[in-house]
Amino acid sequence: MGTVLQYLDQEPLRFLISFALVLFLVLNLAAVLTMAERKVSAYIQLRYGPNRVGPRGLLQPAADVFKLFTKENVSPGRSDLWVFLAAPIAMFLPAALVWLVIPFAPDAVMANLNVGIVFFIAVTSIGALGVVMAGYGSRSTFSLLGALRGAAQMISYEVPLILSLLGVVMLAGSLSFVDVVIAQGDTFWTWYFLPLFPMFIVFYVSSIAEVKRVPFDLPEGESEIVGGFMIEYSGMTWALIQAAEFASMGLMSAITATLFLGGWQPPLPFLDLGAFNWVWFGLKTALIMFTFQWIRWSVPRLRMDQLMDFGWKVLVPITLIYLFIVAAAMLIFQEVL
Amino acid sequence: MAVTLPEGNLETRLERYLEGLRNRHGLEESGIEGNVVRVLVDSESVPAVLATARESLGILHLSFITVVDKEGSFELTYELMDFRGARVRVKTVVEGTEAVVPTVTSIYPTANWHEREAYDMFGVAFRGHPDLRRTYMWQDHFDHHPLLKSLEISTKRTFEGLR
Amino acid sequence: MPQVGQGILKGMGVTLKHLFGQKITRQYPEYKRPLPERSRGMLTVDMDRCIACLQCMRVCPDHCISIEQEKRDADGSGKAKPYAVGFVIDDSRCMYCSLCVEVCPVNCIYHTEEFEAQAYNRLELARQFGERPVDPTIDPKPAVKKKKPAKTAPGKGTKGEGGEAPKKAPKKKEEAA
Amino acid sequence: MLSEERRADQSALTEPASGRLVNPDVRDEFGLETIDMNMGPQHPAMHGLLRLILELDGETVVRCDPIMGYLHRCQEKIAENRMYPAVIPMTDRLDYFANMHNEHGYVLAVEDLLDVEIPPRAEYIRVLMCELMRLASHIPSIGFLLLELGAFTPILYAFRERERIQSIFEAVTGARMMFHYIRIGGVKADLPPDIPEKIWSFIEGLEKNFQSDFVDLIEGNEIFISRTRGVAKMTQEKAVEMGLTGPPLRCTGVDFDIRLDYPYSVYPELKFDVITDTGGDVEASYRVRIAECLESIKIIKQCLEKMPEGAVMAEMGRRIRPPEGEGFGRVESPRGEFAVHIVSDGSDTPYRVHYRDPSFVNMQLLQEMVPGHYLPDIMPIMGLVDPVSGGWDK
Repeated sequence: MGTVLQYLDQEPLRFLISFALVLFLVLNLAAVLTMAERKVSAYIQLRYGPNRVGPRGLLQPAADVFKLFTKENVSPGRSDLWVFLAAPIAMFLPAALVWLVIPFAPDAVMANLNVGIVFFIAVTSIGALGVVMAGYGSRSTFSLLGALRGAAQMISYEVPLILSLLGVVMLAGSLSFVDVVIAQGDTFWTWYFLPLFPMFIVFYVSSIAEVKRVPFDLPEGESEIVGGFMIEYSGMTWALIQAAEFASMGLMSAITATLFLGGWQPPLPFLDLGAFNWVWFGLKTALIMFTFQWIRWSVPRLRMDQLMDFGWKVLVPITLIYLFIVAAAMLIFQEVL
Repeated sequence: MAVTLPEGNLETRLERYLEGLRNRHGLEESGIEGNVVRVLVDSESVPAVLATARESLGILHLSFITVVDKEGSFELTYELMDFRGARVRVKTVVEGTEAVVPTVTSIYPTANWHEREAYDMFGVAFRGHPDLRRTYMWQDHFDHHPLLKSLEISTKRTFEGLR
Repeated sequence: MPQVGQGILKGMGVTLKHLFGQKITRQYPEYKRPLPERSRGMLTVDMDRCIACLQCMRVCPDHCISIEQEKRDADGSGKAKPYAVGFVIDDSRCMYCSLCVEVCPVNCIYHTEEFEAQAYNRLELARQFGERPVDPTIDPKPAVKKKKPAKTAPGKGTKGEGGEAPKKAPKKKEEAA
Repeated sequence: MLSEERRADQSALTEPASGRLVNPDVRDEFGLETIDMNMGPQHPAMHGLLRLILELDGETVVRCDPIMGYLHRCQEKIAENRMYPAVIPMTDRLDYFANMHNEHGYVLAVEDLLDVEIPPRAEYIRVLMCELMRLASHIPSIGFLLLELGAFTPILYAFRERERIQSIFEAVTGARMMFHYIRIGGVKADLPPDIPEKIWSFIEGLEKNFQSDFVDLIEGNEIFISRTRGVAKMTQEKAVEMGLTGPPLRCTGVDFDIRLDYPYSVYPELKFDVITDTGGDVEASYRVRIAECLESIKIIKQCLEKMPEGAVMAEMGRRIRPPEGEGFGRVESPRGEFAVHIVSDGSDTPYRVHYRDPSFVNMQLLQEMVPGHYLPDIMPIMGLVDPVSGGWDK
C-alpha cells in the first residue's frame, strides 16, 4: 500500500481522477454485463431477451438502474442495520479497487504497483467479509446459511487461486502485472496459458468459484436458499451487490486475460495496433466473460460437500504438483540456457 | 432387496386370496367380482385381515382408503392391489359419528397419510397412528371436518354481494 | 476418471448450438397467434336468438350467468313467450368449460376468440347483453338442496326463482353500461 | 459437516413409520443445537405451494415435515354438489400437469357405474390424448429437476416442446390446459381433420430435438451425475412400502404399470414396454422419464396408425343418473396411479368422490428420505417425486 500512499502524495489529482475513472468504468461495466448476461441467456434459451427499451433493448440497463433507484430500500425489522447496510459496500469496493492495478495498455495503468498480484490477492479476500456481513446482518436463516457457505467457499478457493498464480509469478519473475504482460511476449504461443495449462484451468475454475457463479453459486443457491446472503436486500443495496458481482466477474476475466492470455499483447506481432492495443485486452476479457456466461447457462450447481472435495482434493493437488513441475523445468532449462 | 411379485393365473390367484382370507378370519361377507376380491369385515379385525393379505398372501400395495359418510355410520374401503391384475377390496362399517378404527400403518406404512387425510376430512380417528395430525386443514382453530355430510357448504356464489 | 469434463463440454456444445439457432419467442402484443377454430375464448350471446330457456344459467357450475326473464310477445305472434330482458355473463367467474354452449338449444351462446379479459375492477368483467342490466353480484341460482337418494335432481322445481332475484334495482348501472 | 457414520446413525434414529425423530434433541459432537428452517410455501424452487419444516444440523437435514393445504379446494366436496358431467372440468384442476389423465380416471369411474359401451374411436382418441399429455408432463418434469439443480436452460427447452403439445390440445379441445374434453361416454368432439398430420410433424420435430436437448445436454454432465447419483437411494421394498407408483417406483426396478397390469381403454391392443431401472435414485428416475417419453411416442404412433373410424360418443341420455353402487376408475398418470372411487346414491350428483392422487401418496417419500441428506438434496428428491400442487392438495 505504500506505493498508493506515495502516489497520493505526489499526484493527488491524478489519483483522484483515476479512482473516479475506475468507479465510472466499473459501474458501467456492471451495467453492460447485466445486459450481456440477459442477452446471452436469452439467446441460449431460444428467447430474444430485453428488446423493448431503446434500440434492440440497449437502454435496458439504464431503465433497470432508474427502477432500482426509485425503489424503497427495505431492511428487515430486527436486522443489524449498520452491518446490513455496510455489507454491499464491503462487497463492492474490493471489486472496484483491483481495477486500479490492471494494465489496459502499455501505458494505461492507473497504479503500476510492483506488488500488483499481492495487492489483488489481498483486496479480493475482503470480499468474503462482505458476504458474511450481509448474511449476519439480515438475520434470516437463509441468509446465514448462504453467508456461511459463501465464506467457506471463497476462503477455500482462494488457496488454489493463489497457488496457480505462483506459477505465473515464477515464470515472469515479477509481481507486477505490467511485467507479467511484457514477459509473455507478442506471440500467442508464448503466452502463459500454454506452458501453464493446468494452472490456467485451475485459475479459471477457482475464479468462477470466487465470483460465485454457476456451477459454484452455492451462496446464492437460488433453488435451495433463495438468493442466500442477498435475500433481504432490495433497491439500491441490492443493485450494489449485483454490481459487485458483475464487477468482480469482469475483474476476474481481466486478470485471467492479463496473466494467462497476454494482456494487451496482440496474438501475432503483425497485428500490433500500437496505441489501440487495449482492443486486444478488451477482446480477451470479453471472451472470458462470455465463457463465464456460457457455463452459467449450461450446467447445474454443485453441492457444498462436493464443492469442498473438488477444491481441496482436486484443484489444490493439481496446482501443487504442477508448481513442482514448473520449478523443476525452470531449473533444468536455466542450466541449458 | 428385491420384492417378489405374484405370478400365475389371475383366477387362481383370486381364489387363493379369497381362501386365504376366509380361512383365517371370520368375514362377514366375501366374494369375487371380476378381478376384485370383495371382503366385508368387522372394523376391529381390519389390521389382522390386512396383515394376512400383506404377510402371507403377498399383496403389497395399498392403493387408497376411502371413507364414506353414511350419516350415522362410516364406511371404510381399503383397496389393495397385488401389482398383477388382482385387487382386494376390504370394507368395514363403523357405527357412530365419532368413529375410531385401528390403524394399519404398521402393516402398510403408506397408510400414514391416507389415514391422516381421513381423519382430517371425516374425523375418523385411527387408534395407534404414530402421527395423527390434520393434513390439509388448520391445526388449531378449525373444528370442522369438511367432508362430513353434516357440514353444509354454500353452493351460492362465493362473495355474493360482497364486491 | 477418463472422461472428466466430456459431459459438460457436450452440454455446452448443445447450448452453443442454440445460441445461434432460431428463436421461438412470439412478440405477443404485436403478433397474435391465429387461434384454432375450437378455441374457447370469452362467451358471447346472440340476444336475437335467445329464447330465455335458462338452461345455460342452470348448467353453469360457476354461477356466472344471470338472466332476467319476462313474458313478452317479441316476435309478434300474439303469444307471450319468455324473453330475456337482461343477460349478464360474469367473466371473473367463468372457467370456460363450455357446458353452457353445449346445452343451448338454439346455439345463441358461443365462445369468441377474445381472451384478453382484464379490468381494474371485477365488476367490469361482468358483461351485459340484454336491454336492461342485471346485477351480477346476486346469485340467481338457489343453493343445492340436500337430496334424498334417487330423487329428482336439484334445479328442477326451482324454476322462476332465477328471474326474480335480480329484479332489485341494479346498484351499479354505470358500470354495467 | 457430519461424517458418514454419523449420517447413518441419524437415519437409524428416525422412526420408520413417520420419519419423525424419536429423539428430536439431536446435537452434534460439539454440543451445538440444530436450527429450524421454514421452506415454503412461497419458495421459488418448491413445487407449488408446499411448506417444509426442516430441522438442520449444519447443512444436514435431521427432520423434514411437509405441511400441505395451501391449495386445498376440497375438490371432493365440490364434486358432491355437482352433477356428474359438471365434475369433469373440476378434475382438470386436480393435477394440472396431467389433466387428461384426471378426466380419464374420473370418466372411467362413472362409466364403471353406468355400464356404457365406448366407441373404439373414442377410446383411441383418449389414449392418444393421454399419451400426448404424458409427454407434456414428463418433458417439463425433467426440466424442473434440472431447474432445481441450478441449470435454468433445460426448462425452457422443455417448455418449448410442451407449448407445441398444448397447441395441438388447443386445436383439438379448445383450451391449452383445462381441456374438458374426455366426456362420459366418449370424447367431446372428433379430431379436426388436420390434426393427425400436425401430431406426426410434431413427433418428427421432437425426435429430432430430443436427443440433443434432453439427453446430450444433461445425461453425461458430471455435475448432474454427482448431484443425483445415490441421492434418495431406496430399495424396492422401501418403495413398495411407501406406496410409491409411477416413475419413482419403476426407477427401483418394480415393473408395475397400470396400463399393462390393470389394463383399461385400448392399452391391451398397443405394444409398449414398461421402463424400469435398477438405480432407485434420482438419476434413475430421470432415465426412466426419458425412456417413457420415447415409449409414449411409440404409443402415439400406433394410435395414429390404428385409429378406427366411427362415432366418438356413445348413445346415452342427456341426463346422467347412474344406479346406486360404486365405481372405480384407475389410470396411469405421469406421476403414478391416479384412482377415482365414486359412490353413487342414484341421484344425479355423486354421493362421494374420492381421488387417489399419486402426488399425494408419493410425497410421503419426503418425510422418509430427506432426513440424513443435505439441504440442497431436497430439491432433487422433489424432482424424483415430481409432485404437483393441485394433485396433493386436491
